[in-house]
Amino acid sequence: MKPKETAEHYILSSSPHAHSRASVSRIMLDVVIALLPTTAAGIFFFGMPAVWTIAVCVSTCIVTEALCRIAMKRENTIGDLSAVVTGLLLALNLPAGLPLWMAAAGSVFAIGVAKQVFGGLGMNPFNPALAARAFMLISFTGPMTTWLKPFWWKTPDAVTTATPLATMKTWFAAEATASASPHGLCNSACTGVPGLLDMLVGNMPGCIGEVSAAALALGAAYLLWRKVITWHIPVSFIATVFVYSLFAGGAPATMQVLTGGVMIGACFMATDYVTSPTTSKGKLVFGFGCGLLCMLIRQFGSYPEGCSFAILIMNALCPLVNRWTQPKPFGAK
Amino acid sequence: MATAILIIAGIGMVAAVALAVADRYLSVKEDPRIGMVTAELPGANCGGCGFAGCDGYARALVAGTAPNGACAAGGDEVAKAVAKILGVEAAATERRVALVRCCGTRSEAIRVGDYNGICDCNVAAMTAGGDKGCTYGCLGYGACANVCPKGAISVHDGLAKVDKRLCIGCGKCVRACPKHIIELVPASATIHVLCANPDKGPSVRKVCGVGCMGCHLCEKNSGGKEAGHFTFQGFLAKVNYDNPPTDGAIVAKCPAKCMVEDSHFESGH
Amino acid sequence: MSYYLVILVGAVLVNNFVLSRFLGCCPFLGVSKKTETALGMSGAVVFVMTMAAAVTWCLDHWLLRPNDLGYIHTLAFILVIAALVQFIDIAMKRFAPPLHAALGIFLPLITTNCAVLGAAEINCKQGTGFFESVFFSFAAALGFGFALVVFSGMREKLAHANPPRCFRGIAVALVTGGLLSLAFMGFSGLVKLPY
Amino acid sequence: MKTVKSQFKFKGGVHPDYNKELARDKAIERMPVPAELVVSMSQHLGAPAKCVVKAGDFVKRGQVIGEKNGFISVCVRAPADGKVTAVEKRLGPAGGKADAVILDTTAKEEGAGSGEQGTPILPPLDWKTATREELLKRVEEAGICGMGGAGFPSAVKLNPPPAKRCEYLILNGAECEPYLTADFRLMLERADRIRVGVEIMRKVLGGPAVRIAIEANKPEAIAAMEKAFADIEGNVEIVVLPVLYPQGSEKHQIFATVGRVVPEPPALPIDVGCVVENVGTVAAIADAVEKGEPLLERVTTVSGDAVAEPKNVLAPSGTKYADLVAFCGGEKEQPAKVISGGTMMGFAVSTLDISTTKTTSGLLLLSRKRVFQYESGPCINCGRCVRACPMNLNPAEISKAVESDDVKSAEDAHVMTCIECGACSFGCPAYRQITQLCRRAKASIRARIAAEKAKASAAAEKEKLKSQPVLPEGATRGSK
Repeated sequence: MKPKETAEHYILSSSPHAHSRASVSRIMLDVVIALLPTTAAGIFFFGMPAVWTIAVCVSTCIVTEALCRIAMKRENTIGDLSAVVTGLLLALNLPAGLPLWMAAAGSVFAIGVAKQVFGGLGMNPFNPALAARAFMLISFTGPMTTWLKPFWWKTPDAVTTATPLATMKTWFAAEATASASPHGLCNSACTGVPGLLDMLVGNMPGCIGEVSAAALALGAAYLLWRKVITWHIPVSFIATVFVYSLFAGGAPATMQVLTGGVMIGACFMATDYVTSPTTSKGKLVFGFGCGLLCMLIRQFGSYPEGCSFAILIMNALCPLVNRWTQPKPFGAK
Repeated sequence: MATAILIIAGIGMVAAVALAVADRYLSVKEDPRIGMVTAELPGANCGGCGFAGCDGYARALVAGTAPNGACAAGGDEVAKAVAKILGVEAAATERRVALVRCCGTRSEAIRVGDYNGICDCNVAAMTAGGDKGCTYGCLGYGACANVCPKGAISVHDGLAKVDKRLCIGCGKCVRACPKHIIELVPASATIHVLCANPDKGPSVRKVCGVGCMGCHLCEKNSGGKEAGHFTFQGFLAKVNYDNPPTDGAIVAKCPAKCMVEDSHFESGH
Repeated sequence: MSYYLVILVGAVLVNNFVLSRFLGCCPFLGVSKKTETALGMSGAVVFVMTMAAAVTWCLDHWLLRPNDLGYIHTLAFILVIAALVQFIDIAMKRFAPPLHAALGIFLPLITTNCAVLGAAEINCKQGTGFFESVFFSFAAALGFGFALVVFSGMREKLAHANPPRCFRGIAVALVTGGLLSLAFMGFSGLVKLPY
Repeated sequence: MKTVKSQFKFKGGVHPDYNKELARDKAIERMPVPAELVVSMSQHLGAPAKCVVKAGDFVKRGQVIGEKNGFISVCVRAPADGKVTAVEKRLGPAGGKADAVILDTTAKEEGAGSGEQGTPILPPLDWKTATREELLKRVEEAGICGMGGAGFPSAVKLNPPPAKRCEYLILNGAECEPYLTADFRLMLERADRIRVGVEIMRKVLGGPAVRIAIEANKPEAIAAMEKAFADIEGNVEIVVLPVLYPQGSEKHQIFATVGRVVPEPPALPIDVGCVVENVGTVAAIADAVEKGEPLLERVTTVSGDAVAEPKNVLAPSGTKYADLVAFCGGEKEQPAKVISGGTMMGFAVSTLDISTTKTTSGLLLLSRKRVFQYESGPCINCGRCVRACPMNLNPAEISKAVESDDVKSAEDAHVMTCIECGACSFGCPAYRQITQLCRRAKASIRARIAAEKAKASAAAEKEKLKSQPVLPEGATRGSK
């Protein structure tokens, strides 16, 4: 008596029945591709320690993601490449030469605590890589602020050094209290400051991925061309930093932009979809907030670099920014 | 030591007098039920109900803007007490429970399309009328289960079933079902026809192995038309719940196998 | 002027009451599901903490210290704050119904809140002047409100998230709060607070 | 008469693959009347027509078989001679069931010499001499409704309330849906009919300015319209719109052509002085007036990579999809999806045993490689849907809210303004069913509003019955 089903059914779905064929994994792949120039630059300047850090971070992130999904009894999501992006971004935000177990611990924190606890991709309130970096900065302050010199193997007697940012910090501090002329101060502090060309190509101490502004700009241009990101956040972020440092004194504005995490932060960290606003207006506000907080921390805070904290705090504010920058519907009063 | 005790006591006295005076001369008259409800609530101010403290919840309850029973800390006891104060207790009537009038599981009722969409009957029904061959039957995407406040409805094998023991007869599922096949029936009724397809027998058979064909056998076996246990709509038998049949023997005699006795109905959980 | 700015920045960002001192965690978790409620709660906290600071300062400086009774200040403060909140509640309902409608429902929640008492305690311990104390409490309450509103925005977003079963509800909120606290550590050293 | 470029660009929109080359060069072909027609009583927006025939009746081509049933409704006429074999509920393309008349067109009524060809069904009118009322009545009698998709009764549209004046008559020739070429072919082949239709409508609407909106990817159509309208008098312009989906949406077309913004529902285009009508409808109005030919057939594009010969078919409404496909050479391969309408807003159907209506603009058979599957992946907040939404909504927030059963938030995010154009889902990299989630929210909001209305009217009823004065709420308060 049982009715027989026909061999093949048509697919029933709600419209639209056309798709642009964009996909999450393709977007993530684009981010990885955009990060390749700066990865290469980092390896070029810092050598094998950079390679090891990147390898450990990426592989640990992938493994952690897989284990978390198994523990949660949910489908495996390694294929969307988001764990690769997180691992790579985290590694690029670490100093080369960091003990590898620390890099691994940071990666576990990034995926395990900052991402999968909330249910995985799309749910995390904070950028996983930055949350992990903040966690590491507080837990392993010493190793996290010990920097390899570029081409350190050529000067075996002085392998580590201070970053230009730390130097700038002393500038701010000196300016605040100094009775001597700023010019004189500059001269005394200028020993640790790289030239403009060095800052552009990345020939200065710093995190693996943040030193080469040119490579980062190349990657950002690729992302803009692929329409993975829009211009709003990077431009408003960098412009805020630039304008602020023009008026605040201290280090020159170009140096504030080109050193430290501003470039990688503005182009790759703050533009993370999940933790940034969706509307153009919201993105402009978000970028402005990141730039302002970053400079406030740089000028007044106890950490030399405020970029990651600034973005994290703006991540927290993102829902409120979103709330107050909702688009007005077409035809609404 | 004595000064300390005196001062604390003094502060207490002053505060008490001030509050007493304030309460006497400044207090605003309000619905006394708010105070009564607040007294019944646990007073933990845990905020678990989604309101700012027990007082906020009490106000919302009295204003009728909050559902009773949101206080997890107080539980059923409190909910009952609150209901008593608010006078929302319905007069004692016959308990009614929801019944899904379909028994076409995936193996019995054919599907005519590969549905690729969100799991909700209402939108599935908007997509080519749903993927079930029988356009009257349960789609099994759980719109009813989603709205059930008691978790009494579960979907198995593409078919929603109500657990009679958990159902409180609120009727939310009745309104949620896009196919309008859920109805509230007396909990005491034991025999049900689980089909809603009024089409002729052959066209029902084309899409479902357990659909009612309107053969009237159930009516005949339960004492004929005069007994009035069944009504018919098109080629579909319906139980007359004002006068439901009680003889379980007719169930086995249903050639379409769409008639069930209570046990089936309760197996939802 | 700049001294008050330092107090403000210090209490709102650097030593945030919730995120750095971990005071007032109960309403921080309890009333942060919706931004509207969080805003109301913040208003109530600002109001009560400022009032409480003024009253407890007077109590401390005019009654307890002259009688050498500093050691019972905690007890006395709780008593006075509780009575004060009740009194404000009644008076507000009578004289400012709209304000009561906005803030009133939150008042009972903070009758014996540790943040309110904590601010009074800190003032007492530091022995600061009247205006300083009141301003500090006001700033601390602003900081509390800021953290609460930010957190409520995140929790509204979390309501649409899909965490693993064991982390649902308050667990994931606590993790978020922890990460928020981590982010706020970036502000450390922004100003050198006197306390 | 002049041709201008659109001055106004709306925000959002997407660029799907148009795939129009499959059928754009195929001239309109008339299909022989199939043996069986299933004529639905609900071919338009509004109340379904009331069926006035029963099984066993013989009907003539053009005879009224369903009467207009309410203000927003149109009549249904028999598309061919035949015998009514049954009147029963049949599944329509949108998934709803409606009464349908099943006609056997092979059966001949004994004795009666079936309708002589050439005799007009309704007396032809000269639009120049006919009055406005006569013309309106004719549009209504002819059963004409918008043929672009929604099927809004044309007679209602052409007769706006006296307080509202129509300043612009906009002809929708955008045809922004992928695959569809029916309107394009119509503009090429029946430009003269469109012109007559425009003159009739202009007369009925009291002489508004005319804007003919055509997307820039149809230069032949623009040329044909330029030729047909070359010597027309009055304020007539052809507006060339940039190629962008959903350019054919009423609200967006009004903005793109005349720069006016229709407010949120329940506002209608007439509230900003505009009437928009599809080119097919305009041609049908011309036929109804000049030739006395009611709306009995329409051009439907049968296309897709699983059809042997994609064609633009002129078929009687009520033709089964299976017959249409057979007329186009059958299936080239097993289709994985069959769509009634275009790929952006059309309805997927489960069977070819469904019939065309006055609004069926296309029938697409897509093979497996043209079909994608939705996934319910998590939203990554990329903002593509926000940028794509032509209504300037935030589809990401709406979809997330609906997924967690928070319809209230979706309503606060203006989900009721959504036009379901599908631009959000089209670009979603997580392949989320955003449009469907919006539909779900809209359905439940509509249900809630209906329930509230019912409750309110019930309460009002109750209030009337109560003769006793009700104790005011404050009366019990006070004593402590």
